[in-house]
Amino acid sequence: MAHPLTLITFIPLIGMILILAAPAGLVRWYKWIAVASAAAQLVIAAWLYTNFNTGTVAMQFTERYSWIGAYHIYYFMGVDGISISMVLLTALICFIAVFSSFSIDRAEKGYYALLMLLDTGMMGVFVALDFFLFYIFWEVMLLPMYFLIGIWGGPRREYAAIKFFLYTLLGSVLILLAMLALYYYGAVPTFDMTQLAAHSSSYTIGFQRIVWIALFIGFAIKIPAFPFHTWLPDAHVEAPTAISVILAGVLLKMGTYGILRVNFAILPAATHELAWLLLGLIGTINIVYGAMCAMAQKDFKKLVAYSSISHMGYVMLGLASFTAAGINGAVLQMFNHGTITAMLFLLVGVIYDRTHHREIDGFGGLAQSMPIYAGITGFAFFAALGLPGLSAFISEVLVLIGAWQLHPIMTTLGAATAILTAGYLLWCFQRIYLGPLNEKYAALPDLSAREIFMLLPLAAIVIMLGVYPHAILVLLNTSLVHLNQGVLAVATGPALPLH
Amino acid sequence: MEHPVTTDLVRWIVLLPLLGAAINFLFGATLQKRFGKRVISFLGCGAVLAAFAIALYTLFAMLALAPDRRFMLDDLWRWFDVGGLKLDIAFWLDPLSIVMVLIITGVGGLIHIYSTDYMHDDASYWRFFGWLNLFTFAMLVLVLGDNLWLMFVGWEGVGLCSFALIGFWYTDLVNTNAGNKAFIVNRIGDLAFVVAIYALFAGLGAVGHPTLVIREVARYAPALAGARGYLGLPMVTFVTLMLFLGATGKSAQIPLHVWLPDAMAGPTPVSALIHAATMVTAGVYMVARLNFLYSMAPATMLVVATVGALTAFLAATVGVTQTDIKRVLAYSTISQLGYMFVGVGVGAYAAGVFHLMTHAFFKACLFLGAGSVIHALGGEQDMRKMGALRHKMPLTFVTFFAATLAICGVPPFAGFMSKDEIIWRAYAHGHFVIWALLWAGAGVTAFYMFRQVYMTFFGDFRGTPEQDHHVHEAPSAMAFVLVALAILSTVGGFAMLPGFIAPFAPFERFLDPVFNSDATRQVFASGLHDRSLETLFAGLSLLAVAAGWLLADLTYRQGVLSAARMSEFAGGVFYRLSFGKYRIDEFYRAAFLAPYLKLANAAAWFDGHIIDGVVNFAASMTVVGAWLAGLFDSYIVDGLVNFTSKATLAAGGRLRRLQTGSINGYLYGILAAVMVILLVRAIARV
Amino acid sequence: MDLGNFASLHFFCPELLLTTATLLIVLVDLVIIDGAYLGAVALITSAGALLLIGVEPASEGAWLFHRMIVYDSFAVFFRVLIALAAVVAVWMSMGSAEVRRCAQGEYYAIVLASTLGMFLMAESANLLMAYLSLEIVSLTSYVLTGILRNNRRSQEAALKYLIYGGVASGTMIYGMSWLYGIAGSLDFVAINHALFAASGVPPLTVFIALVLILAGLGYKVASVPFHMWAPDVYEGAPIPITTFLAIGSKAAGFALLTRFFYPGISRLDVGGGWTALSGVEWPQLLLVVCIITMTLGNLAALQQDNLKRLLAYSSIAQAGYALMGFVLLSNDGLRAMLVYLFAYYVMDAGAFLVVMIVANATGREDMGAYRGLAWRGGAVPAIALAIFLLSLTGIPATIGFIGKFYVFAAAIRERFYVLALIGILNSVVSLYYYMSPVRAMFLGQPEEGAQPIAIGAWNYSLMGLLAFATIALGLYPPPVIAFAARSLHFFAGTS
Amino acid sequence: MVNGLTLNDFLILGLAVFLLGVYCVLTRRNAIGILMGIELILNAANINYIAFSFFGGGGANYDGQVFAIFVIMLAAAEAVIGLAIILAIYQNLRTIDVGAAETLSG
Repeated sequence: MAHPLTLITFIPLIGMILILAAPAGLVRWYKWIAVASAAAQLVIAAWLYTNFNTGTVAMQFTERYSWIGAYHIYYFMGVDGISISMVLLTALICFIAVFSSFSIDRAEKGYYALLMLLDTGMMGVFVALDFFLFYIFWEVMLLPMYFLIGIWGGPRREYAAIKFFLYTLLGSVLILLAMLALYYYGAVPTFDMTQLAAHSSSYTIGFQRIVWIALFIGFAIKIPAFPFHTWLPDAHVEAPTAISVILAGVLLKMGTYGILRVNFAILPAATHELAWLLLGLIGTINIVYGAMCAMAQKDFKKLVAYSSISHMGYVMLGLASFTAAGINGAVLQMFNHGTITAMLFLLVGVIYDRTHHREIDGFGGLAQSMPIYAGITGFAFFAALGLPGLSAFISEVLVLIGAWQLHPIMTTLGAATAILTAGYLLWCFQRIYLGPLNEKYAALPDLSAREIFMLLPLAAIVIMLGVYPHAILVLLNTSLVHLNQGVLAVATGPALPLH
Repeated sequence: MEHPVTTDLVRWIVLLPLLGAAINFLFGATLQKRFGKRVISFLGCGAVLAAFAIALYTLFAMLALAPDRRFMLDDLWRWFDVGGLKLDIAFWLDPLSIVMVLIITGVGGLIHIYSTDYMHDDASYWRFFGWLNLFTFAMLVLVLGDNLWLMFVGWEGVGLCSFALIGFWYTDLVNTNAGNKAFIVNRIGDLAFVVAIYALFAGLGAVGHPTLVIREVARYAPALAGARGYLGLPMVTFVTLMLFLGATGKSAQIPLHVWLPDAMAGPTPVSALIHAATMVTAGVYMVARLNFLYSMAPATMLVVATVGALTAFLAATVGVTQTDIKRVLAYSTISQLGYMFVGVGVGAYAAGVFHLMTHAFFKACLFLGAGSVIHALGGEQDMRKMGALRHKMPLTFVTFFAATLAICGVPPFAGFMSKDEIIWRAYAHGHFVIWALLWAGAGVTAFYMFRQVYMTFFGDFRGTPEQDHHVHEAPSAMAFVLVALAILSTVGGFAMLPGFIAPFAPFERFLDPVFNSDATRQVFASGLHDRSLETLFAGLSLLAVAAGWLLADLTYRQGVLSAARMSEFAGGVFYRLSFGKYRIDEFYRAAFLAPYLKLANAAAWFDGHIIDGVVNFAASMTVVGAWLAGLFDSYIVDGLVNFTSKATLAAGGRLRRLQTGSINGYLYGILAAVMVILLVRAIARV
Repeated sequence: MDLGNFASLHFFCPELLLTTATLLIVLVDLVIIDGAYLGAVALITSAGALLLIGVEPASEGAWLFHRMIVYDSFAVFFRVLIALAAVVAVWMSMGSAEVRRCAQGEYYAIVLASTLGMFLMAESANLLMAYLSLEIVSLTSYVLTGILRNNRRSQEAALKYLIYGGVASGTMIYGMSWLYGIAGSLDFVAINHALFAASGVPPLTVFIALVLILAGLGYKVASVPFHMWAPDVYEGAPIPITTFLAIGSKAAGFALLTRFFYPGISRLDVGGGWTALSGVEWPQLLLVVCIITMTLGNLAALQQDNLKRLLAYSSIAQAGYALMGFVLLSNDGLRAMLVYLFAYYVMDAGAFLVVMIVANATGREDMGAYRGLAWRGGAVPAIALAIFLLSLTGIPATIGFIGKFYVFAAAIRERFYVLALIGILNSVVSLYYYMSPVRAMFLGQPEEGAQPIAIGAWNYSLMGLLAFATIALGLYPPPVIAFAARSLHFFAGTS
Repeated sequence: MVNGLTLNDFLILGLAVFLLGVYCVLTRRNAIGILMGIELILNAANINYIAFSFFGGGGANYDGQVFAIFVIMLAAAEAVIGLAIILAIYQNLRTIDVGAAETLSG
């Protein structure tokens, strides 16, 4: 297949143009155009998966054309171990999000067009290898999110939308400054990430520290890391179900992907020096703090949002461990968190579509009126709390076993949070699904075929990766080990000064 | 351990129950609706019994092998291979695990059959068998797991199934609370288990052999002897201690035993299978399986033995005052598990495992007998409302009585061979205090067991008339299972006769290849082997049992001593302590749960208000220009929360007022600007 | 080479076309009553001027009219930009309800005269020509601002503009007189030689003269502190004229500012950097002016309700961003400024066009008119305005981002970190007020009784063109960059 | 040379007239008064130009005087347009007080 990456990135854009061109009112057309483009993406992603060469560290399926000669900017796309899993995840989550959008009943034309633009933006971020192109896709993805939350969201949507936009824009302008600094003060003026990584030794350590921190803040807002996370609960609570699925499923991974692709590859010395403090410590705070806040939430969706913060903390801890197991576990956790949280938000959507409210204490005993729904939610909850045999367990184990050598205290805290997670999830499950049936919801219809069609593939992947994680890990291993060695090679001081 | 026989039969032992569970979960409801419950029961029991058959077949295949080569490996596929951690999904069969498999599938199968009658009129019949099958699958994975992580998958898998089965009747919140409590307390234990694995992997990695496959860990364990661990403990001690802490969670030992009594909220077959025969013994199995590590850490061995003894004695004392028939058995289980831990704790691994097997037989029989009584009395569980059931339920009475004799350790029943062996080993290995606790425990066990028998089966019926009318003997399936288990309880003991009776202990010989690491052999050898002393101590323990029996007989059958007066003994403090379960539940709630909930609420409030306010401040840096003006009125009016966005807007507002609209004002602007520029330049020049 | 009057005409065709067209319109207007097609004449003329610039003989530079006018690639760039501005202004005027009510003949004649003045500003090589062209543009702008006969707002704006402009240009001439005294000549090249002559010049006097001159140039570019007039005039004047001021006269102002401050009183070094006169700290002064302009423009716009006034403050802020390129004292900075001005031209024209369309339909310019615009038939203008506003903010895939990217890249290259950081933070703040109309249009609910917006094909086509340009040049900017790079050549030929 | 006057005398005169013009512009509330102020500023510049042209070094340097002529011409043009606008405002507001015309603000 020629130019697979350009195709996979821009098919949704073509979909958008078709939708905009389509005559008004034909909602069915918009839906099937969106489904077709998402399906095409999925097919290409599958092709990429099968043809991906797991042995080499080099970029694969690369495309490189000159774009703006004056500033050495190239239209440079490629995939390696770090980004292939994210491409697969994005294709999958977008495909499912399109189906979950069928319940949108206002201005469908605008909705599906923006959804396709968002899809292009996200896919572009993961395949772009030219920093400028990466930045363009990074911001393009920002715009449809603002409108999708702002127009089709919940009651406080305007506040949540502008807050999301301001936070992420602030982050991205810092990335812009860092990008320019890297361009001007490197050995060779270029935006090509592979070149920047190759010449990473040309930056002085002082310069590396400043740029590293600026980049970290920019990416941390997206993860979201501890002090910058307050936009996530608002954005999630107000966003429609499909957008929450995409926001949690894919957007949060861009932060950690950025840290891997830019901070780790281009500024290895600073990474080795700062990672334990900024990534490790803040990651652990994320884990514990997220779990505690989740415990006290009254709104079901906010609880899931805070659980996302907690789970992304594991990814950060994994990155800060500088071990093959840790980093592999972190990237696998990014993938697993994507699938599991997507399931959780779909399940929240099911309840919200039927009852139009999300207070946990407002329900009770739903298992009796909706047994299948309760069953699948139970499965998703146990996947979320890292039940062994399911996918999240593998990634958490790898992260913690990797992080143990360097940060035994943080690892213990991370592992201890598994108890808190079990606490708030089971307590929430009990209040909604178990106990006496709340007569108000005695007659709720169980899951529709469409809803089941969305949930089953995710459940299958969660089981499959729990039993056979090698399928994804084999993709990641070579590149991540190479990246990790790159960082360790330039390590000067001990990774953890207080050890 | 070196060159196991590769086979692909073992996988079916594990996969059959999984298949049964999958079919039950996915199609159970429809099958039950269309073809009735027979199909479900056939599927559920069939899967486990088929696994039992295959297990038997592999047992004979193993016996055919030479004693020191009885190891089978069934490697399915690569699980993951990352950074030195190369693990497969593989099942390892050796004498220890075949014993456990036989118990799980054997006793489990019987309990499945028993459940077909017990749960017969329950609507979600299919869901019950689905979870039972899934439990059997998880327990088999735990027992057959080739590496520690696969064992942990089984470890938490059984935790999940126990959560689901305890809260089986989920419509009533008490059951779901019990389920949650069980799962979370187990998870606390699992935390220690997981930390131990990380430490072990790090330790082995440091000495150059990063692996978690159990047989490789056994091979490289001696290299860990000198390694420094954490918290100031040597590595081996730290790892084994943490693993044991995990075991206390799963096997309900002090301090993590609080969940087991509440777990009685589940249906009785569940209590029998999970909270008596199989799951709770997982901790004992784990210690036995990692005997080569434990033997290298004498400090941990001492801790294991002491905790075991303490649990045995204290749980027994609590059992004495309980009135709910299942809670008595629950505390009895905790107590008997204490005995097993003492067994493995002092180095008599074979004795510990043997007691585990015999306990599975008689405790399952006791629970199922109690189940039959509850079934007969339409769900009544309070012993004070029972009595004189021996006439109406002779078979249940006989099997219950046989199992009671077994648990008290009356020869020739199974309990005598296994429990007394442990009591003797405790003394033989020089732990006099532990021996004393166990010895006293044996007496108390006898007391509460016979108290239960007399209150339930003797005296006059204290229940309601229609209960009396409704009482009936156990239906055929339940009766068959009770009889089978009673026979096993009586005959089972002969598999390993105590030394002073006869040198006939095939069970011990069978398990020797598993416990043959030189550290284990060295610990085992260090104990006394004096035949005459052994007979003396057997007599002593029989004496304690007789005393207990007599006391129970006097108070509950003949009514010579009144139970009430005994409870006021020493101001009733002992009674209140025992009945209140030593207030441990309340202590945990006050010490850990309440403060944590308060902390969580504080975190959520902190997140919503302070972080939002402060971060907004940092995010909108526009304050620089209008700091003073904006600060003054907005701070007074709005307070910290929306301070920054207000300050920004105020800045804009203030600048607008400069635009007065009068042309003279504008012209002043030019003049002022020129003056300021010249002034600044003059100052800068100077 | 130094051409005489007649020889220079050869390079002066566009300006000649404009002059003849102005006179033609005035004459025709006297004869014919109904001047509907006069707009078309003006449009053809400005388009023709644009074509003529393209067709002109390529030459590396020449003095025209005995060194009054300089013809070089820098002048060509601005003449193209100004001609484009004229085309847009006239095109908008023909579609504007306000302009239809006033005398067509006078209106279009003065617009073309103003365009001519701007052309001359871009190519003046002499203090006198600079003043003359600046006055032509100013005077024509006063009249155009006040062209709405009995509209109080327009009259008041014109008066303010006149008085402010008069004082500012008066101050400028006074400053120029001092410079003339010091340098002894009005010609930029001669002034440059005199200033950099070995004997040296009194720095304080030169600085005062520059500050006074800056009053005039600053007023034209509407940079702080000479911006007071802009919000009121932008709000008062008819929208096409406001647009013409915002994109045309501001561009001409930048041309004159650059030609005066760079080839005029500083010297080009070999490495592409410029050195200013020692002791005359005008670069530091302009740096401060630039920072205040950006920040004040953005801050003041935060709470505007009238869209024209919001765009007025926004254009002040945009001038600040363009100044960022200007104060770096390097060719890179100037190239970035040129790219930014071109980007600013496209997006600002578009934004004002949509404001005009809404004003035509509803007669209102406040935020209320935009509430729920997207949902009551105005989806296309709503999307177009969103694109222009996002481009003004600097969101990628738009030409605004390319402009901002270059200006920040140049700032970082010259190690002006603080300036780059302030610029970046300003663009984040600007997001808030640029998003308020977008929020009103998309997220708000339409007020009851609000009728759908009707857009004539005439305005629709221009809007489509500008929106397409914003996105297309944003995605593929090399043509703009090449054009800016080529046109940074100041002719200071000796012969 | 001209009966004892030097360049500085003219520059001082020019500066004086300039400051008067600025003062007049700032204080007058009457639009026409402001226009007069502007005229004063322009003429101050003229004085400077002619002085520099006359006393300038080197040969006959008439640039200054040419500039002065143009300034006079443009001042006239400006006055015409100014008065026209003020007339228009007078018809609307019946006053030419600059203070009255302050609707545009904020």
